[in-house]
Amino acid sequence: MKTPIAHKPTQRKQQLFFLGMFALFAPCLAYIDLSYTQFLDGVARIPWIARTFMQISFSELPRLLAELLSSVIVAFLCVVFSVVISILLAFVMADNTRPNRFAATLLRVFVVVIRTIPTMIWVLLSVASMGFGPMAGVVGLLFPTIAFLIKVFAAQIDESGKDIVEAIRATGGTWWHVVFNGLLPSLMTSFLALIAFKFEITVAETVILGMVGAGGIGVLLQEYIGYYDFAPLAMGVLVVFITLFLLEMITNQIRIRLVGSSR
Amino acid sequence: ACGSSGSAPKKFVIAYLPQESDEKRAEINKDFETKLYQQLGVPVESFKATSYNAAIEAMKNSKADLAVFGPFSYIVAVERAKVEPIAELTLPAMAGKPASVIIVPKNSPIKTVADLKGKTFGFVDPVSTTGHLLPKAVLVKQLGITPKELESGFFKEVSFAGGHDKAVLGVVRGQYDAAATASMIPATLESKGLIEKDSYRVIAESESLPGTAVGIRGNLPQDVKTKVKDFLLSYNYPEYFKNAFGSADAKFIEANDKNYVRIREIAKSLNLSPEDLLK
Amino acid sequence: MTNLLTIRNLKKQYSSSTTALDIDHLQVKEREFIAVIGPSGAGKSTLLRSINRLVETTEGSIEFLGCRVDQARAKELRKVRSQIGMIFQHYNLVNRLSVLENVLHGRLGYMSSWAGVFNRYSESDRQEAIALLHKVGLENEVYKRADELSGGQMQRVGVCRALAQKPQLILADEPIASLDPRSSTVVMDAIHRNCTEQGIACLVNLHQVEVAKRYASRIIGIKGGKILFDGPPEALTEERASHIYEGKESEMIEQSKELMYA
Amino acid sequence: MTNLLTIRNLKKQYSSSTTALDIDHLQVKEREFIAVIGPSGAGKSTLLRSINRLVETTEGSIEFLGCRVDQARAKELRKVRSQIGMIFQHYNLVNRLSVLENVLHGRLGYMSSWAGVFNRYSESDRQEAIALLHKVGLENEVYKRADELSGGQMQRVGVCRALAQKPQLILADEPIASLDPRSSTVVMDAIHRNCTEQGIACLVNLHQVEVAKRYASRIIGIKGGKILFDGPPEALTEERASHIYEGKESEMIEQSKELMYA
Amino acid sequence: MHPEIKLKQIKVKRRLSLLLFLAALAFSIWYIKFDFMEFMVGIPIFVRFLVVDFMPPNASDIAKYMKPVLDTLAFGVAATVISSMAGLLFAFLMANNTAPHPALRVVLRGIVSFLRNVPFLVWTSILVVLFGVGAMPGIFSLILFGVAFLSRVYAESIEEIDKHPVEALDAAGATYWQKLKHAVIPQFMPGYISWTLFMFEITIRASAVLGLVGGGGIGSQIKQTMDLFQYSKTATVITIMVIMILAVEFLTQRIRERLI
Ligand SMILES: Nc1ncnc2c1ncn2[C@@H]1O[C@H](COP(=O)(O)OP(=O)(O)OP(=O)(O)O)[C@@H](O)[C@H]1O
Ligand SMILES: Nc1ncnc2c1ncn2[C@@H]1O[C@H](COP(=O)(O)OP(=O)(O)OP(=O)(O)O)[C@@H](O)[C@H]1O
Ligand SMILES: [Mg+2]
Ligand SMILES: [Mg+2]
Repeated sequence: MKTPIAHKPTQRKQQLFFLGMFALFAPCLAYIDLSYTQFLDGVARIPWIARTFMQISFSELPRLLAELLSSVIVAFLCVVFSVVISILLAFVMADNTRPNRFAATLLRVFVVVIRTIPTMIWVLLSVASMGFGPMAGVVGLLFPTIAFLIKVFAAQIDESGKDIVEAIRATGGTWWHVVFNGLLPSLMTSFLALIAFKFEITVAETVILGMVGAGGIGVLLQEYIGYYDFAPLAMGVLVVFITLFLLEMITNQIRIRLVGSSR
Repeated sequence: ACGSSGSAPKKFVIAYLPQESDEKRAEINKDFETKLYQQLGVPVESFKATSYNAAIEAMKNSKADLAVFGPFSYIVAVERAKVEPIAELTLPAMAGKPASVIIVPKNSPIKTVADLKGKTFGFVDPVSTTGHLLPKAVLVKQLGITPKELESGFFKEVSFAGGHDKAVLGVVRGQYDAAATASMIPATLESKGLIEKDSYRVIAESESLPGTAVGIRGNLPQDVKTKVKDFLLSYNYPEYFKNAFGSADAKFIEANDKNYVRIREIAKSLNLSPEDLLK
Repeated sequence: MTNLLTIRNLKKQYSSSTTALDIDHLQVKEREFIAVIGPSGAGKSTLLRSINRLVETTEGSIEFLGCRVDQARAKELRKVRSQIGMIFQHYNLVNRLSVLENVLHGRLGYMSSWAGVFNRYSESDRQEAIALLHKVGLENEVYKRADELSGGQMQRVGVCRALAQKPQLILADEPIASLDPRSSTVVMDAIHRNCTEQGIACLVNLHQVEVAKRYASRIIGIKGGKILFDGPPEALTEERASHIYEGKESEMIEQSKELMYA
Repeated sequence: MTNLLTIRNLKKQYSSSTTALDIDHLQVKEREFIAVIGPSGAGKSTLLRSINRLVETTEGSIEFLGCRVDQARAKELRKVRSQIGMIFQHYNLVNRLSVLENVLHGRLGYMSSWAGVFNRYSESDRQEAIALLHKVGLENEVYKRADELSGGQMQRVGVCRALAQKPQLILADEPIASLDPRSSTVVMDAIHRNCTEQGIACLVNLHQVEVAKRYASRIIGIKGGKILFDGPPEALTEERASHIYEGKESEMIEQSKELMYA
Repeated sequence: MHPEIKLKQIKVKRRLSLLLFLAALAFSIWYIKFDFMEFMVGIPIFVRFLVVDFMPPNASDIAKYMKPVLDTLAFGVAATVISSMAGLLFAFLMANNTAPHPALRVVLRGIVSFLRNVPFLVWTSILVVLFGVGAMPGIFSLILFGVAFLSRVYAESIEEIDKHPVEALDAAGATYWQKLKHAVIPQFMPGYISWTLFMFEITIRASAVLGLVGGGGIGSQIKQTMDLFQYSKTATVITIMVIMILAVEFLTQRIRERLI
């Protein structure tokens, strides 16, 4: 036996993690029961599908762009409405500004539950209740977006500490003064950065909204997929990729400008 | 979208449901909307719904006024959203042909439906007429067993593929021993190059279906209903039918709810009647 | 001279085990300039914050100009607070607003929620705020953003904010603890001069006994939440001062020992 | 005594405008303990890092034990580096590994890639590493995690890592700049004692002239990348030392002025 | 610049941004024919739908939902483990302090960005064509998504590690692999564990969505019950899903606290 060299607790924890990971992995893989031949057959078809995708077609571009615009607009409106609603609620929920403990706790529970249900399910539900179209998209997205914003805004408010709250309180200012004269001005930039970040995510979400029935470019993608029209699908995928990529770059820049970090 | 029940709507919204039989729809021809607009005097909009319950809920909530249904979704819509039949769309090309088929891979040992015992089977979707209702009825009839028996223990495993194309792909790619689908789907996929020629074999066919139902929101004012009905029955622009329903010689004819009695029977026998679902 | 503030049997417990503050009787008269000294954790901040109820007290009464602060309802409390200015160790300015806006925050206590939110400060408020800034030597900083200032300048803004309230009493919680000696002098001068000129009473927490002696008309020494000394600066002998800080020093020696062996 | 290191006409430019280092000639002999002093930005770090090529030089030659470091290929360079230990201002330990593993990193230069990756340190390496740790007073810290140590302890681990290399030369870049006086002494003692005992030459960058004088057998003064002084500690008069730091001090005065008026 | 003038300029800038924003808002409302009345009516309809049609949850089929739950968890584990392995490889090739070649780095970043920015529901559909139906296309699209996500965040964690210890190993004559093993990986470990656990949370959510487009798991139960208008059953399924997700989040949080 050689002299041991490692820091035992750290080493053991890491080993435990990997052990647990693979101990779970093996039975899960067995349970899912993936077929080897299915896999090989599928892989063999990759060159064929790649070739099909190469026949990219521009004929659908105008339609794609028009629908893309409405996807982006749905995201935009949704974020705008959500910001309006969530900003005040965030101050109700944050520990250092909550006017009432009970309301804050209630809100917290709501936010957790709403956030736990994936966005797509919300949209599916709103589509089922309101019918198709961008309106259902906006309403469906509203809930998870509001919950997300309340959460991150409140975290940001908590982080800003008690200093300003106390300063305004000490002058005899009201809750509204604390929020609007004290905290909002100092939190504005970080809020804007968060909003930009959420907008980026929301656009990515609205792009696929159409796939569960709300409007936008997703409807077209779903249609191409449904009819196996790979040429326009390739174009659609490209359009989506370029849009989301550019958006990511832009919002990153905005965030760096506003708060000096990309995340 | 629309005013409350009884009053004249401010705009008229048409929903096209996902058709089980349709070819690719290019942008639906605006001619139909324009002419209907001239008839009604209010703006006409149309939507393609991706799920039929969204369309039905929309009609229930007065957010859509007219919809082109599949047979099963029509009988559900009548029940859930108080939809009234107003016309029927006939596709002469489809008349008298089997609506759905049960297929197996080309070189499968399965020859008859009886051979399906203990195999894996793929339906399309629980609410699909041609991908679930009709084929199930075929199986029940040809095997001479009850739906209950069919569901419990006849097959090794039953899955819902989530789409006609997926059911066919499941058979051809080897995940299902057999699957049910609308009758023209395999040929379509073949022509797209997604499956090889002759990679499947049909072992059973269903009866044919009545035409596609066109339903209108029941609580619209009577004069609107009449206007729309007159318009539909006189409408004859082949380009529209070609784009919207894949067949230029399709046309709207007088509605006849009796045509759907058979579907109702089938649904009832399979415990999928609207009353069962909406209870 | 009339009484501004009367504290009786005041107790504050953060947790059931420790009593942070335990004061039998304390009166503050008009125009007094009182320095509160004591070791860290003595309860100085707790005392000041109890007075305008930034912390809720556990028992006892606090009476400010005839109003029971400890029992006041929201509206009364707001009124009391608007009459008491407060200066903080870390200035507590809103960084992204202009210096002038920060000073004008001192007027919020006199405005409706609505008027405050929409910045409807009266023209005379604005002029007075600017005048205050001139008085403390910030005439060139009026429209700068608060975070562009140095610490000493920020604290002078804090002083102006308190003065803008036209208060009867100013509470200053270690206003110079984060400042270099030079800025400390400037800030303490500004507080002292303005309070004296305008007849404002002042309670100021200080760490440095010399500074307390230089400015105060009365010194209160606190330790363990109790008042150990209360009298004119002259009465605070070396011995008495070191008594107040006693436990503290031995503690500091302990700490530096730990550091050495670390 | 033989020459370990010979530097000729060494130039280093980070950008075209400024020359960070410009040394005509510098020799280091066996067993020399050389302190390099000079103001901030003089080029001390650049000099040390050029020697084991952590920075690439712009022109000139560096010869270590007959090998041209500046022209060495990857494999030669690895060999040279394994013979030169290095000690860093911020210790540069791997925080989440044990103290012992950090010391054993000094052996990696002598092992195949493979053996190193799989921790195949020989038993004698392990024993020697532990012995080194005992020698610097870390016998109780062998199996602690590096981030559990104090600064002085961390630097002693850094020293052990360098010694584990059994080097001919140790480069130490301000090894005590982040330490309190007590720990500084412990660390400098450890470096000096071990180098002397094992006959290792040492080049150590230092900020404090007194420390340099106490330990070094030779002192090199650098300013603006050039050697201004090179001789025994006795020859470094007050005047000469202040000449080396001259520009720097006036600069510091400038800075503090700015602070005053800020 | 005089502060007063600067203040004015900021004010003008603010006004302009506000104006721009309002213009964008107006355009948006016009472009998608956003009807505010419809919107205001829509929200109560939605809420009523959730309350009237969904309540009370019908738990009669609860045994039937256990298999989809298991499926979802198994999908999550398998996809997370596989994508964490692939992501690890990509990340080391991508991070600027460990990449063996800058060109490779750029190419990989491009690929990963492409994988990430094409919606994974689109990938699922393409994978169905390749592999047919069943678990495979769903799992593979989760993996594609996971690899894209993890290789990016792993690479960022690797880039964030303290470079000083790496330099120390350099100075001791260590090779590339030795530096990786002894300086990079130990420091990257907390980031790796934390992100991998996070990935597990995401895959659980994602596989719920996957079911909506026929990918199996708990999501397909949502779709099926809704298609059959059995909304009270949908409520049960959603409740089960919420509990599952919260449980997973709770668990990963515990593990994270313990291990890091
Ligand atoms: N929010 C709090 N929660 C719990 N205990 C507190 C809190 N604030 C203060 N204390 C405790 O109350 C006691 C008095 O604290 P206080 O801050 O009033 O002292 P201080 O004299 O202002 O000290 P310093 O000079 O450090 O500011 C201390 O023991 C402190 O630990
Ligand atoms: N990576 C770099 N890029 C550009 N310039 C550098 C870099 N490193 C050092 N320099 C410059 O080279 C010159 C010498 O720097 P060096 O770090 O060698 O000085 P030093 O004597 O070690 O200073 P200190 O005592 O502050 O560590 C300085 O002018 C410095 O600004
Ligand atoms: Mg205090
Ligand atoms: Mg240096």
